[in-house]
Amino acid sequence: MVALSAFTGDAPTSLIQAGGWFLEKAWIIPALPAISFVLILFFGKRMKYKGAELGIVSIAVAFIFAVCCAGQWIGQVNNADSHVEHQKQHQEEKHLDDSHNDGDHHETLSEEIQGTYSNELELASGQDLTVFAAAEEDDGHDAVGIKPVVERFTWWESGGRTFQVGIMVDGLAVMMLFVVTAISLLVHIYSTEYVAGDRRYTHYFAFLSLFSSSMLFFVISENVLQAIVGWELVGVCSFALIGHWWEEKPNSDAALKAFLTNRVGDIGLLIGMSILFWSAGSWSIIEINNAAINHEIGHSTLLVASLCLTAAVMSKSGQFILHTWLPDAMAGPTPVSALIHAATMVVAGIYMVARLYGVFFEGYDIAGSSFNILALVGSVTLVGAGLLAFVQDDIKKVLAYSTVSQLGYMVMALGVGAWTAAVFHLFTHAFFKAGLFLGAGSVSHAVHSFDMKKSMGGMRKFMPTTYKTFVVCTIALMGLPPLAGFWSKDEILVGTGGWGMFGGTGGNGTYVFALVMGIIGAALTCAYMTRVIYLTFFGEFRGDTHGHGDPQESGKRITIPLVILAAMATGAGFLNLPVGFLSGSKSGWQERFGHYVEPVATYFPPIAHGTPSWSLAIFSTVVALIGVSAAGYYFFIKVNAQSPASTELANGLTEKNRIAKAGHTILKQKYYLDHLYTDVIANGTKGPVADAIYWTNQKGIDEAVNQVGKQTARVSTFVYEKIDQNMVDGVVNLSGRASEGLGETTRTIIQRGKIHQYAAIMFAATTILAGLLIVFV
Amino acid sequence: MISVLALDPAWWQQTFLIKVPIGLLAVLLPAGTIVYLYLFKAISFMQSRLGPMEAGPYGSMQLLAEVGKWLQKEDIFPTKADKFVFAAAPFVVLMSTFLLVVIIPAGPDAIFVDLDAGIYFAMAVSSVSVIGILMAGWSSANKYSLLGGIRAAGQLIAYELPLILAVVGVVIQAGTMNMQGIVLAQAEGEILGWGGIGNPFIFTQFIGFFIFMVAVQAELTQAPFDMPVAESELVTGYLTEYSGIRFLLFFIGEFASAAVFSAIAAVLFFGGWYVPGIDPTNDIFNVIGPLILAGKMMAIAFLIFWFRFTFPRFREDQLQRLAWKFLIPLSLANITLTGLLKVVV
Amino acid sequence: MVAQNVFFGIIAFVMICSAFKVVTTKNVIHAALWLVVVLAGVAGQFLLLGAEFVGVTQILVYIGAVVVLLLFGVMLTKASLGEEADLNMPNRVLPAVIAALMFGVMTYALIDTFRDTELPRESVTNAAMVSDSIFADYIVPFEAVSVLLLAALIGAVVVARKE
Amino acid sequence: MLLVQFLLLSSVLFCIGIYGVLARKNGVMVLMSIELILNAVNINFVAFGTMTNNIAGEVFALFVIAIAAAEVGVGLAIILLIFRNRNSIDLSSVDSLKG
Repeated sequence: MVALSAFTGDAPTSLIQAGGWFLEKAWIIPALPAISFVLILFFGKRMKYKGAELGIVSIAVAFIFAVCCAGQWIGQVNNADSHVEHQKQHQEEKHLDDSHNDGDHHETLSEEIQGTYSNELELASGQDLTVFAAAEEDDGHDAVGIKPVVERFTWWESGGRTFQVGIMVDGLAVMMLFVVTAISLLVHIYSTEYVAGDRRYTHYFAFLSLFSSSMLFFVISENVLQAIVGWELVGVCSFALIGHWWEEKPNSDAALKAFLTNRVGDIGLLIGMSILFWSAGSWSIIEINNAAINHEIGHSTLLVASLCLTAAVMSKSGQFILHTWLPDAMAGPTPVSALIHAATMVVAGIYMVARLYGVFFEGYDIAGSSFNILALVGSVTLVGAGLLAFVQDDIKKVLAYSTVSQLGYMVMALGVGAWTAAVFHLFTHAFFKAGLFLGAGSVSHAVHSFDMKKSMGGMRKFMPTTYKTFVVCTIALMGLPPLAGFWSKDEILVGTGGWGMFGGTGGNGTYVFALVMGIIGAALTCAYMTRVIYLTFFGEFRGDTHGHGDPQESGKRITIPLVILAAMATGAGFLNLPVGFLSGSKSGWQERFGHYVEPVATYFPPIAHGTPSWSLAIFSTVVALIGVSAAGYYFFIKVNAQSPASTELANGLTEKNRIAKAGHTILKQKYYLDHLYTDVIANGTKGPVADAIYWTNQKGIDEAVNQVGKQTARVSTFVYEKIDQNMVDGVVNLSGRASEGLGETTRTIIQRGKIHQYAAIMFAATTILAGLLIVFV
Repeated sequence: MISVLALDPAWWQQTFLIKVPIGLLAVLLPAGTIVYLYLFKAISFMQSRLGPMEAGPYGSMQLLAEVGKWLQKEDIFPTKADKFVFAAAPFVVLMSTFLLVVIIPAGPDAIFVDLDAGIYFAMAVSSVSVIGILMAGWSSANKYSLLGGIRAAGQLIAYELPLILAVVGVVIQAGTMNMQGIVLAQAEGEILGWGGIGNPFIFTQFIGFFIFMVAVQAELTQAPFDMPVAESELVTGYLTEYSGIRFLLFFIGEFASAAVFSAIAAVLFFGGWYVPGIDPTNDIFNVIGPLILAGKMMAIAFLIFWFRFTFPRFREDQLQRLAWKFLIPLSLANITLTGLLKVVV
Repeated sequence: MVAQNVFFGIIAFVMICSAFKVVTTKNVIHAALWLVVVLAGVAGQFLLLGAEFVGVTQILVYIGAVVVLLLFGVMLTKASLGEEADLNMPNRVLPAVIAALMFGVMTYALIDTFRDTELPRESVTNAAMVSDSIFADYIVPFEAVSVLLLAALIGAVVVARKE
Repeated sequence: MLLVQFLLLSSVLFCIGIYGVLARKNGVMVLMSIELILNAVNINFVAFGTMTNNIAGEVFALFVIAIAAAEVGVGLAIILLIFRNRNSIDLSSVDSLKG
């Protein structure tokens, strides 16, 4: 059973222009929190709830707008569908004998006409809904899609050059608008209780608003210039929010680290975007994608641009080796972490790749390949971060590494061509990761610490709601059916096309390595999350409440967002049930997400979709269960048996086995990446390299000059003493003095650190050279 | 300017026989009027005391008496002073004022030089006076003078920014930096589609006008911004060592500057030589224009002196804070708003 | 055209004399004041060349800001009246020789190349043309300059502030 | 007007500036000499721009003016710092390569 949508870049696509008030006015969505930012800044302190109400109202209205946008978008797609139906009927009339036939015939037809496809395509009966229109007519109606809503305003026009700003709203943007506003709204509500009484309460809400606004601005930007602005704004806001409690040094350090690490990638972003601009001749995302897909840009140019942009993704989305800022960013308030990790900052990189997918798809030759940088970075991050999560005692850090790992999934999915899967994973991940962070925040709110080993344990008795929601979100993260994570993760694994080596699924290529890493990552995720659950909610309470009695469940404003997020984590997966699930044929409730989100337009590359495979789903679930049971056995049975208050076995593997211990140390030191950055690179430049240059200067150049001088002087002395005796005094004296003088001059004039002399030599040399040029040329 | 420089010899005669005397008159006459009317009469009235009344009718000859007094006083040079710089300083200040007069239009043709970048030129030459003040303060060989000079320079630099930024709003709205262009833009403008009184920019640029007037007040080192010449602390600052004719020159420079800046404000915000009801191309404006401009100028100058007599002196830090933390951000906001409205409307 | 050549001659003469004073005077403040004369002369030359906007900018930025800044800096550190020792390098012959040589080379080259090139008579540019050019062709350098100014602003504050 | 008269004026200023840079010890004086050099360059820019009827000359003169302003700001800040540390702005005494 196959679900494919495909069309070729060069085939004309009949597009239906989408419209609708909310879609055309989507700029209102980022504008609302932006306005609220200004208002909070100016009037927040004087308001009854210190400005929080402004933030909540604005983001709530934005959320409603986003929902309306989504509604209109879905309506538009359905319109297009009926258009396709109509077209199909028309075709069926033409090919009467085919009308009730299915599969085979479509297949042959499509193979006939779509022979240019590089991928093997199949069309199953009844699949035309996602395919929009199988190419059956020669009059150009190859596919029917929906044009994104693009509104452009001229920003300024001068001397014949126009700079435009605008919005571009399509399924992807609508999905992101929904996610960002939804998570942001919940975070806002949660924050009113979580940071209540903070010394910069108003300031906090102002920046929360600006943060949401910049991300929304980034999401709907029409051209890459705007996207860069949004991207940087997000970075600035994250700096302000991570360093919210800047009075403590580690917090401001973390903020700086996040900011500076992101600068590294931003260089890549700027270079990459410039390359794209100069080669495509436009800032417009659509035009850049079109140019890339239609091979108007050379392949190597695209490759370089993709590599530069990948650097940006690595820093912004916390991919290995630039991920180090992300766990440190936990210094910020927990709701901010939830916002950063679920919906805004870190997914900006993923979103950027998804937006410019044409560039990456062509640049990396994703189709038909089995290796590329994006997939490699993603899969390495996925496993590397998963391992790191094991040795963290700070619950937020575990979740941070988990985010890094899940982002690895998304990057990997984009790398292997599973665009829809990546975006879908972004969607589901937003809910359960926000739920986990907010849950962790709720626990820490009760015990005033993030340390699982020292301050938590047995929390399920004290905080039942938090416990239940946390477990639900955890299961979703683990990817166990039927919660959200399962569906999206499984789709990514399918999309690698690697399973095809053993059974056959049609993906864009055969990325076996990615598949293997993905499965290992799934097992790791299960294991470390089991550890978190045990350490936090089971065993005995190890914390100290300083005489305040037992920890208390958090208030309604914290638990209600948790419940909502847990519900979403449960249900979100059903939005994109694979075709073939519970039903042999495609029906109206399968692949809904992909259907509405994935663009069918010229600016989107012709990706192929893998076939869902029962065997892979069962296999990955089994692997996940193995992960859960291994960790479960270790913690729930062995550790618990040792003592309910203990957090690890007294004489565990890391104590007994040298290799395991070494591995543990490496993990504890985070692969020594921070050491590499600060000690080796930074201090190296500061210390040894500078010293070496200084030494070269002092010993090498100065010494050489000195030696020239001294030797000349010595030679002249020799000349003076030995030969002078036998020669006419006057002549020899003169020559001796002259050479001594020369030696002195060389020694003293050329290098003494006197800038005047340097300048004099420079100008004199210039003059002489210029004079020579004039005379001889 | 180049076209002026390129004129045939008749131009020399024209310049020295007509323009220079008129220019002198244009500087001295308003300065004298302002001193008499506001410094002598209005201040006395406001402070409930008697003003000059003995010399001439209503004391109108008092001004001449004062000038005579200053002229006959000895022109003292401090022993250690840097003679040349000390002597030149008041002329530099006065020169800046004279150069300002050059670009103020008093009628469609009644203008000394119709520069394309007129108001920009005005802002540029008004900044030259800072050098004169620094020269005066340094060359006096007196710690109070030096302090006063540095304070004055700091103040002038700080308030020059809001001054220029306030003008930018007008320039954006008029679409030109030419002074005549600004007058015509106001004369031919319309308020919400009604062109009855043109569109004096005071209605749209009232924030700019406010900033401009505050900055002018500071540029003139008049109370409440008279920290650099504070008698009680700095013994009148950079003016301490000056006497006789050179003090008079500074004095004239200050009041002439007040007049000139009022005239610039009148051009920028109140339509300059234009009055509603007459076609702006009408030649009659060459005759009545100067009078209209003078009337508007005196009205604005009254504001300057009203403030001078009313407000107590700012402290140095308050003064700097007002410029950098209030006026400059406000003027930037004004520019942004003006630019937006210019594009949108 | 005669008037312009006369003006050029007067202004150039004053400028060269003042420039000599700038590099030879024994008093820092005097040097700065002579510099004002040179800068004003340069503004005058710009006007002669028809570059009105640049000329006015020259006055605004150089005389109104740069020199004031220099004077300010000197007066804040030390501004002694009268002659100052220790302003010059001990050896002033070599610089003079280098400068003279350079002048000789340049004069020869310039006269040799542009002996009779006339400047166009009417080539007055106005502010609108300059701004059109800046905001269309040179928008990127313009933005770069604005970033540079910001960097210089921050840099100067960081360097000069007291700990 | 001849082009060469402006160029010669500019070269005179330039050489005087170079003499100043080389012969002056005081940091502020060196800065002033650099201003002379920059102005000489500006005259060249504008003169050549006028000759070729190209606005670019003026535009770059404006850029030079802006950059000169920045340069003086930073330069003075550095000199102020040197003065604070060494109580003198004698550039010939600032010759140690190691801060």
